[in-house]
This record gives sequence, structure tokens and C-alpha cells, in this order.
Amino acid sequence: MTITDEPQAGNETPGYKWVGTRPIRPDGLDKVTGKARFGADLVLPNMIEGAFLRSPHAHARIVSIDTSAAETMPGVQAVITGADFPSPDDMAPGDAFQAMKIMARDKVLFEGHPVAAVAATSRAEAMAAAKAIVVEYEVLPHVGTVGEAMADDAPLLHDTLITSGIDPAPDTPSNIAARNLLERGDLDAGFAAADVIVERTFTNKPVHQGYIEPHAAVADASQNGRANLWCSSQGHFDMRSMTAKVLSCPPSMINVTPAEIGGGFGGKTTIYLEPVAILLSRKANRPVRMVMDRDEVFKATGPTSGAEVRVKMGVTNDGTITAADVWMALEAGAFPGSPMGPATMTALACYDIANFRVEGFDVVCNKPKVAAYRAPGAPISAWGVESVVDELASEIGMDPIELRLKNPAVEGVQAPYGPAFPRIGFVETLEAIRDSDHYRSPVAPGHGRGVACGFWFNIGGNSVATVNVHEDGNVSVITGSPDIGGSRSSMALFVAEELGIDVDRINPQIVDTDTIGHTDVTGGSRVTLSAGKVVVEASRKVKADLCRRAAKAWDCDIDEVEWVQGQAQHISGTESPLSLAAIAKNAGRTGGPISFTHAENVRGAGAGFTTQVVDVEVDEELGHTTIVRYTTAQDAGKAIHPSYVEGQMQGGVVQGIGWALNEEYIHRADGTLDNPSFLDYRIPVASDLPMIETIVVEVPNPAHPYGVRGVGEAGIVPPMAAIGNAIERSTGCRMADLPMSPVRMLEAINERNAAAD
Amino acid sequence: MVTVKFSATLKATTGTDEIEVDAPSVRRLVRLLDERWPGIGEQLTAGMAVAINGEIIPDAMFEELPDGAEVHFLPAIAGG
Amino acid sequence: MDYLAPTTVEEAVGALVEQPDARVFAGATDLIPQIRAGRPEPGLLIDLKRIDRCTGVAETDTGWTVGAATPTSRLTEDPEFSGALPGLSEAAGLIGSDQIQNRSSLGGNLCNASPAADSVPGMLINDVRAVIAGASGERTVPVGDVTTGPGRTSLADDEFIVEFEIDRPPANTGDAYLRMIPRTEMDIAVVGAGVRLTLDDDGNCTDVRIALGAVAPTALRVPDAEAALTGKPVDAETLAAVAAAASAACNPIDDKRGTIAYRQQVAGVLAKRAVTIAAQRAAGQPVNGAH
Amino acid sequence: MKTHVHCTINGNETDFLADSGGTLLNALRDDVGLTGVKEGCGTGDCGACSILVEERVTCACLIFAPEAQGTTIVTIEGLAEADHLHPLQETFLEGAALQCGVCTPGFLMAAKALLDKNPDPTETEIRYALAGNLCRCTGYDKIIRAVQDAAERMRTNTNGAA
Repeated sequence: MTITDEPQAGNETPGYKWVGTRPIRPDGLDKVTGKARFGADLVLPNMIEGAFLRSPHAHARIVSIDTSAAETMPGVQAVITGADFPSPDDMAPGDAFQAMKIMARDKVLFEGHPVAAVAATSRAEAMAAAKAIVVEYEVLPHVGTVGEAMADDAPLLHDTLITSGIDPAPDTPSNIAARNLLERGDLDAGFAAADVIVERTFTNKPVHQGYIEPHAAVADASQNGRANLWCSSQGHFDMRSMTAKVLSCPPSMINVTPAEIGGGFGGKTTIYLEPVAILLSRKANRPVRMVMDRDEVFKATGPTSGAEVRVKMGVTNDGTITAADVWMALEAGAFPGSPMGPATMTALACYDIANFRVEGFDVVCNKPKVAAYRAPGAPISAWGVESVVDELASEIGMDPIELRLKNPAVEGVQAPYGPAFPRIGFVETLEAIRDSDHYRSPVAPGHGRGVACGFWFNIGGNSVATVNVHEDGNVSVITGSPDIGGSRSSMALFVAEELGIDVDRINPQIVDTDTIGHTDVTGGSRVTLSAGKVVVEASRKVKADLCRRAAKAWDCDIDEVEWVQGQAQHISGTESPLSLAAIAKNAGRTGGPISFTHAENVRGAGAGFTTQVVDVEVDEELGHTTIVRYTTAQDAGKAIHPSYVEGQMQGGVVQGIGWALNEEYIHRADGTLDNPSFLDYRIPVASDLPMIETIVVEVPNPAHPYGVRGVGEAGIVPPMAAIGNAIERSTGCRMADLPMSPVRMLEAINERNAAAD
Repeated sequence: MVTVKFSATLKATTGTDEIEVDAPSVRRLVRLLDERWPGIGEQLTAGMAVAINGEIIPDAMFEELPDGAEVHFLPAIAGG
Repeated sequence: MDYLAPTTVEEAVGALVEQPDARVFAGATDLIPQIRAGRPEPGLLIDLKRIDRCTGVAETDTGWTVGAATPTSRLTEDPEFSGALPGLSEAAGLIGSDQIQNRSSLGGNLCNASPAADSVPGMLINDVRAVIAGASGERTVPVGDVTTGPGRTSLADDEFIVEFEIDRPPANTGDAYLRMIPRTEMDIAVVGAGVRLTLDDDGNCTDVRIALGAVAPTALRVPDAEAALTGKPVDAETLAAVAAAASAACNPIDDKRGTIAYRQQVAGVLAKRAVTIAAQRAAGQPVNGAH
Repeated sequence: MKTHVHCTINGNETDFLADSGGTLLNALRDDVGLTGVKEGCGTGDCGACSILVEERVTCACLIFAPEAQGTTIVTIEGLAEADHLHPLQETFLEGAALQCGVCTPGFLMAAKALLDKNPDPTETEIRYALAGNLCRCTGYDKIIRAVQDAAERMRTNTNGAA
């Protein structure tokens, strides 16, 4: 095993030998040689292929479905429709919506909504048969945006949907699924105390997570009512639970084996293919593989919400933010469940504001049901709030970092969503950017520089780890957390640090739902924190046991044994130390195999903050924006494998850059998607970008044994506003609608020029 | 006694920002609140997390409440 | 679907005559995604790349003969060709990524008949001619006569382009092609502008050719913009006139890639900028084209 | 219709029977078993299926399978020589230039094609040469650095051998 000595030689953290180093990831070799098996790579004996028939309409009633022609097509082994699934009428409301998302029943609610599925001996045959299914639709008027969906006379998606979060509850259904309200202080008094008030409305279009690996699943339900499922997901236990609910079967009847996952960003925390593949497999009595095309991914899997956000904030001339009033409505897609909750809760979380009101609405419309996307909801509200904070700074002539440093969330400040913050590192990220080479360097002529901040809660949750010591003293660490960005390395580093052995002696494995206890999804920035915590605790159990075995061998009290640098030592120095390998070799004589498990619903997630600065250059004749330089500072608590911490920060920023400049769902007037391809859904390419400079801030999370905070998500929160702020400082154009594409940018510049004439 | 602080959404039901309740556990607390405001129990348990003295706990129903604790109910957070 | 790889033009024409639903292809970079999307559904795929005349770059007395199926990377990598016609070379080199460049061809780019095809303005300004083979023999036509509208060409069902004839430009001539895309790569041109001009001894422009892509059903020459520059030097006044004429010549559509107003405005900007680069090249100053 | 294709893949003479109108990507994955070649889009927009055909990088999803007749193909499975990793594979591992890893095979093949023809590329040249490969995890930073590091290592090795 090589420990790289870039960017700094040796360990970056005094006191730790392994934590904070940059070893090569254990699964790396398989991933650079093509051996790693992702979702679509699995082949089972006698396996057949599945395909969907999907709705061509955004909203329509299904009058009839005729599958008879398809069933006699060459190679066809099974055809299913909504009628083959358990009725959603018997399910809890949330489960019923999930079931209807998986396969349409009476109505199709978005273009791409599955209507039927076919399994055949080849994918081409399955697709041909799906095309031969005859569906008669009665096209219904559709609603595309929150504005259309919230209108009094809007066509309804669900005629039983009553808005929650309003007391008394409304007595008529609407497209508004839920409302959330956060309030404190006296808003009127707050605005009255302000010297400057800025009020603007911001919008964004749905954007997709854009993982490179399309969804894929293989199901084998051909034995005894049990089903085996292989799929790439962010959490195979959740896949199992959700699939079992849709199929109305006990979860334990399904064993889910995680494939390697080719990106998720939240979008692979839910099901699309899994219950369908199992039903097809059951009907065909053969294993069935289902793999989405890219256009299916765009049309039928989770983007995050398009939204409208209205922000009004007031500030005094000396830089005290006195009041904030934020209103937002987020598209949920066809079924309730936009990230409106976290969007409202994060909106003002960076600041200590005495008087505020944040109101949010979760609104259904005829688009695919949104799925989680990196810090769900937070970028949507931050786009508005961080733009307005920048404008407040400009209006009172204050440096934008200085204004934020005058109103920051710090330990003890009551978060807008309720409880007081524990120790957090927001101020440290602001100071890191303020003191960075980037921020201290002059802004080049013709460029603009923008700053913005972001917050994400981070979460804990259920995790299990088993640590097994093999007879040669090498160690396996087994978890149920899919590795989406290098977490195997972090798990190995924790064990190496705890047991004091080389990291290359540790073999991290991620196993199926029958083999380890329930583990929540890889999401919410929880794996290094939560899986890390249980790995540390299981390792400590192993360590204590190793000391006990050494005491047994030495016939001494356990208090006379300490574990130092991978071996048991007698405190007197009278005994030759016993290495892990020596103890492991004799495990059978000292109590049997050395194997310990720790399971916990981990708490104490440390909130994550980031501050970012960007320099842009706008070609004012073309409206084209170039990212010239970008620096991000983020509080990681403690970076276990710094390369993957930097990688999370850089990846989050670049997704944000895409969201800021070019990414958007473009719909036709009939509600169908006009750009379901990577050609016209423009995620950033390498030549669009500079290097993304990272400053890893480490304010330890007091609730974690190694001080870890999550780092996966906060990075995507500020880029849209940071870039918008930089554009404003370069061009004088305050952008309010995402993306800030060349077309929108040139329109804004033309308006500016017209106003100047 | 513990102090329960209600979000603005919940205040629409309770009519008050905060109350003091004698409850040794979250489960007991929710039951007491539901007796006082029938139906609020469901609001407080479906998809909600509880913050006890600043620490956000996702599955808190059986948590003990130390005397003098400050309790907030807030939407549970998932993530991407 | 069947596949045929003929080695002669005659064999290919014969197959086209015999099987009306046959499709010739070169790099297939447009055809495969189209088949995947459901149309066309050809019964026979005729691969032109094993016909010698259809591949390769050959220098002739008057210029070059370029096989219609030659990967565009061969053009950009040919120092003689790309040195003499940097604008055409860069236009051809903008068709997709390196991966696409090893497959895409002038013939395919032209016959796919997208209004936004990058190489077409480059060919229009250089008076490139297409040699077309069919059941009734071969004919040679200007590239501008090949496309008739989006997805439509003047080729008969039994015809395909074998090769292109490209003349060596005269002395003191420069060409340039610029396009606007939202990213820096991997996009379809929202607007493309190609310019070729020759400078006389006084530094005035002669033989000016200006062509635009993605602003009308087919790529088009802009006579008014050419006239605005002919006999004049490149200066602020003539550049403004070129830009205005280019914008006025646009007949674009609103679509997911750009608006009518945007395309009109940007066509003028790109035409102006391409004139500047072409003039610098004509004056012997090497200029790196935009990516 | 099916077409019998004979070609050389990763140094091995290989025969397969492919759908005549099918893509080389499907043939490599389903008929030859080379699942290191990934499908991200099927339309040439993501580069995950990048392979070398006659030493040139192309998207396997944009090639009809019968076109492979008589050609020499290298896929990710053939990049390392026996146990000896290609310098790009080494620097991708050392520099943490992959997170999920699904785009990695395509990036490695495209980067190899670049370095084979340009041993000392600038950062801008690397960025444009890899613009046909989408990565959604890394923001490209560590990928670009890994290619720079590999180029330097290959130049050093070459000079050392000379």
C-alpha cells in the first residue's frame, strides 16, 4: 500500500497515525481496471431483460390498456401493468403514492410515468413488445409550475390531497400538499429598525442529480416466494423496505445485494425498477434485469424542485440584519414530498436574526416526483437569501464577508428551526475565505468576485459494523453502507487507527441485507460520521477483547495490559509484546473467534457550514459566463481521508456551478421534457472549469469520537448565489432566475444597457 | 418539568409558543400534548424529529427527558 | 437490420438501388442516436469507410480531395490542410469530443442536414464542392446545394457523397469559424459564423465570404455582410456594418438552445469577431481559434 | 440479423456474433463480457464507453458492432499489462481521482489516447481532450491532476529508459 505524500508529506494530523492520511482506496484497483460490478454489470444464468412502456403525456386518464399483442411477440416472457400490483387503496398515504409512482393506475401524472412493463429474452424484444401495448388515454390539462398548480382553478392531480400544516385544515383538496412556517420576533419592528430593505423574487427550474450510471436492477424471484435483488442504490435496506411496501410483502422475504453505485447525490435513495423487476421475475419465473436509458433517467427519476422564493431582508447601516421574511413554494412533482421542509429550515440558518418569518409550500405538479438532491432544498432557499445578503452588503457599502461576520450563527444561537446550535464552524469558514490567497488577491479588471455561504444539518442514523480478526491478524470490517465516494477508505482508516495496524491489512466489505443489520442510506452526509462511529465502537470492542486475551495468556489482570501500536504490552515490560497476529493465531485457545459487532442509531451529527468565493468573467456580447477562480472553505470537523473530503467539496461546488449557469429542465407547452439527454441537459464538462481550490476547516464535532462532521452536501448550497453575486459585481445585473444561461444573461445586459440610455 | 417550544406551524394548533409539562419521556410528553390538543400527537410523530437540549434526535419516541430540558419538535431531516 | 461494408462506390450504389430502405453512413454519430430514438429504422446499413475514395485526405494540384467519410480528426491533424484552411479545419474540429472527432466526417455532418452543423459554414465560405455518386453516375455540386432544410438534402435515394473537392486559397487569404455554445464543448451551436476574406495590398478586403449556421433552416451565406466589407478595411465601422447585416440575415427559431432575439444578436457578434480573426490570418498573423 | 465479427481485443483474437444493427458497446458488454465498458447515455455525450479502436479513442455506443471486423480494440480491461498498472491507473488511485468510479474507465481510455499523442499537455489541453467524458462526482480537479501526474511519470520513465 502506498501512502501518497501529496499534498503534504506524512500525516496531516498530529496525534493520529492513520486518520488524516491519504491511502489508496481498497476498491480502487477494481475501479481502474474495469472489474468493479455496477448495477447493469450483473448477469445471472437464464436471465432475461425488462423494459417499460411509459406515458407520453404529462397528465391523462388511462381509459384502457391492451397487452394482448405484446404478449405474443417474439421472446416475451411476462407483461405486467398496474393491475398486477397490490392496490394502493390498502396502503398508508405515503406508501400509496410510492406505489402509484412505480406503476400508474387510473391516471398518468407525468411524462415517463410507467404504464406497463415487459420481460423478454432480449432488451430489443422487450422494447418492441412494450411498444406494441395499446393504451387509450384521455389527456387532461396539466400544471407545470408552482404558480400554475397553486392557482384557484388549477386542475388537480389528486382529488383527495388536503394541505397539511394549516390549522384548521382546509376542507377542499388542492395541489398544495403541505405548508411549514417558522417565525420569531416582531417582523414589522425588525423592518422598521432597518436602514436598508431589499426585496426580490427568485426562481429556479428543476435540475437533475445527473449521476453517470443509469438506474439498474436485477431481480430473481424464482424460488419459494423469496426474492433476491441486486441493485445500485444509496442504501439497499431502504430499497428493500420500499420495495416490500409496494409489493405488500414482508421485507425479510427480499434479500438485496448492493452493486457498486455509479453516483447518486440523493437520487438513488428511492426505488423505480425494483418492485417491477421482482414482479416480472415472478411472472416469468426467470431472473430479470432492468436498466434505464438516459432519457428514462431524465424523464422519470428524481430531479429536485423547481421553485419560487421571495426574500425580503432589512439591515442597519452598521450591518445588523434586523429582519427577514422568506416565502417559498417548491415543486414536488407528481406526488407530495418536495424538500420544502429543509428549504425553510436552512434558509436563514447561517445567521442570527431576531425577527423573521419563513413560510414554505410543498406543491404537486405534472412532473416526475422529485428525489433528494445533495442538501435537499437548501440550495433553493440559499439562492435567494444569499443573493439578498450580498445586495444588503453592497447597499450599506460593507464587505460581504464582514456583513456575515456581524450576524453569524455561532454556538448557543437558536437556529431558525428551533434548537440552539452546539459548537459549529461557520465563522471559521468565513475567516478562512477572508484570509485566503484568493480573497486577498485583487479582482482582475473585467472580472467580478462573489461570496456566498451554505448550511446543511448533516444526519446520523442507523448503522452496524462487524469487525472480524482473521487468523493471520488481518481484519475485515463489514458494514451495510454503499461506498459512493471513498467511504471504504475511511472505515479502514478508523480501524487502523483504533487497532494500531497498517491500513492495508484491513479489508472493508459492504454486504447484503441478509448479512448485516439494518443500515440507513448513504445520504445526508452520514456515512463517515455514523458508519464511522459504529466501526470505531466495534474496533474498541475488539481491542478490549485482545487485551483480555493477552491477560489470559500472561495470566495477569487485564488492567496490566495496554494496547500500543498494534500489540498488547504488559505495563511492567516483563512480557514480550503480543502482536495482533500472534493473538489471532491462538484465538481458538483464548475464547474463540475474534469478532465484534456494534449497532447504533447514531446521534450527534455536527452541523456543516461552508463559505465560497468565485471570480467570474462575463462576455457581455454573448452573455457567456466563465468561472475564472473558485475557492471553497468547509468545516469537516475532522477530515478522515482528506482527498475524499476535498473531492466532496469540489464535486458539490461543480454541481452548483452547473445549476448556476446551464442546468435546467426545459418543458414544452404540453408538459413534456424537451432536453432529456446529456447533450441538452448541460452538466459541466472539464473544459468549463478551473481547479476548485479547497480549504478544509476542522472544528471538531464534540459528539463524535474523531470529531467528524458530514461534508457531502453543504458544498452545493452556495455556488448559485456566489456566482450570481460575482456576476452582479462584474456587470451590475442582479440575476434572479436560474440558470444564468447565456440567453438570460444577454437579456439582462440588454436591459441594463437600455436603462442606461 | 420540561419546556416545550412550538414552531409557528404547531402554534396554529396550540395557540402558544411554549408550555411547561411534567413528562419523563418523549412518549409521555406526546401523549400529554395529544390529550390537551387532540390530534396533535399524529403531527408530532409523523416524519418529525425531536431536539432535546439542542441535540436533534430522529427516532426519539422512547427518549427520556431530563428535568428542565428544552424540547423542540421539527421536521425530520433526510438528505442526499 | 443488416450491415454491409462495400469496398467500391459501385457496390454501394448497387446496394442503395436494390434496397430502398438502406442508409449509408460514415461515423454514425448522428445516425445511431436517431435509430435509438426510434427513427429512422433502416433495413440495411451501408458503411462507407471501407471504400478508399471515401476516406483520406489527398493533396492535389489545386487543393485537396477529402473523402466524405474521413474522420474530421484527420483534417485537424493534417498540418498542410489545417495550416492553409484554419477556419474550415477548426469548424470540422468542433464537431463533438475527441471521441466524436475520430468518427465524425464532413459528409455525415453535411448530410445529417442539421442547420447547426459546424463544418457547413466553413465549407460554404471555401466554396467546397461535393462529388455525388448515384445510379446515373457521378455529379459535382457546390456544398450549398446539398442541404435543403432541416434533415433534408437534395440527394436522390440512390445517391451519396463520395468526396469533397477543396481549393487551396489564394495568397493573403484567411478564414475563421466561431460558434456560440453555452458550455465550452459538447454542445450544438446556438449560432455559428464562418468568414473568409482576402486582403489586397492596401489592406482592404476582397473576395469576402460570410456564412452563418443555426440561424435559418440551412446554413447560409450573407451577401449583405460580405458587401459591407468588400473593398474596405476591417475597422470599427465596417465591423458594425457586418454585424448588423449578419443579424438582419437571420431567420432563426426559438428553441431549447436559444431564442430568436439571442441568435440574431449573437450572429452579428460572431460574424464581427470571425472577420477580425480571418483578417489577422490573411495578414499573416497566426491566431488560435476559439475552442 | 446477426454478423460474425473477428477482431483483436486487448491483445486477444476474438470472435463474436453481434446484432448487425447493434452497437459495439452492447456487443462488448453482452457478447464478449467486457463490462468495464460502461453505458452512461448511449448517445456519445458522456464518454463512459470510451475505448481505443486502432489506437483512437471513440465511444463504443456510436459504433455498429460489425464495424469492428478486423480492427484492434483496447478496452479498460486491457489497459494494464498483466499486473503492471498503466501510470494513469496509478495516478488515478493515488490522487483519489475517482469517487463512484463509473466514469473512470472512459476517462482512463481518453486520457491514454491524449498522452499517447501529446506527452506533455497543458492543463487546458487536458481539459479539452477530456471534455467528452462526464464526471459528476469529482468536479474534474483531481482527474486533471492525475493526468498531469501520469504524463510527468511517463516522461520521466521514457527519459530514464533512453
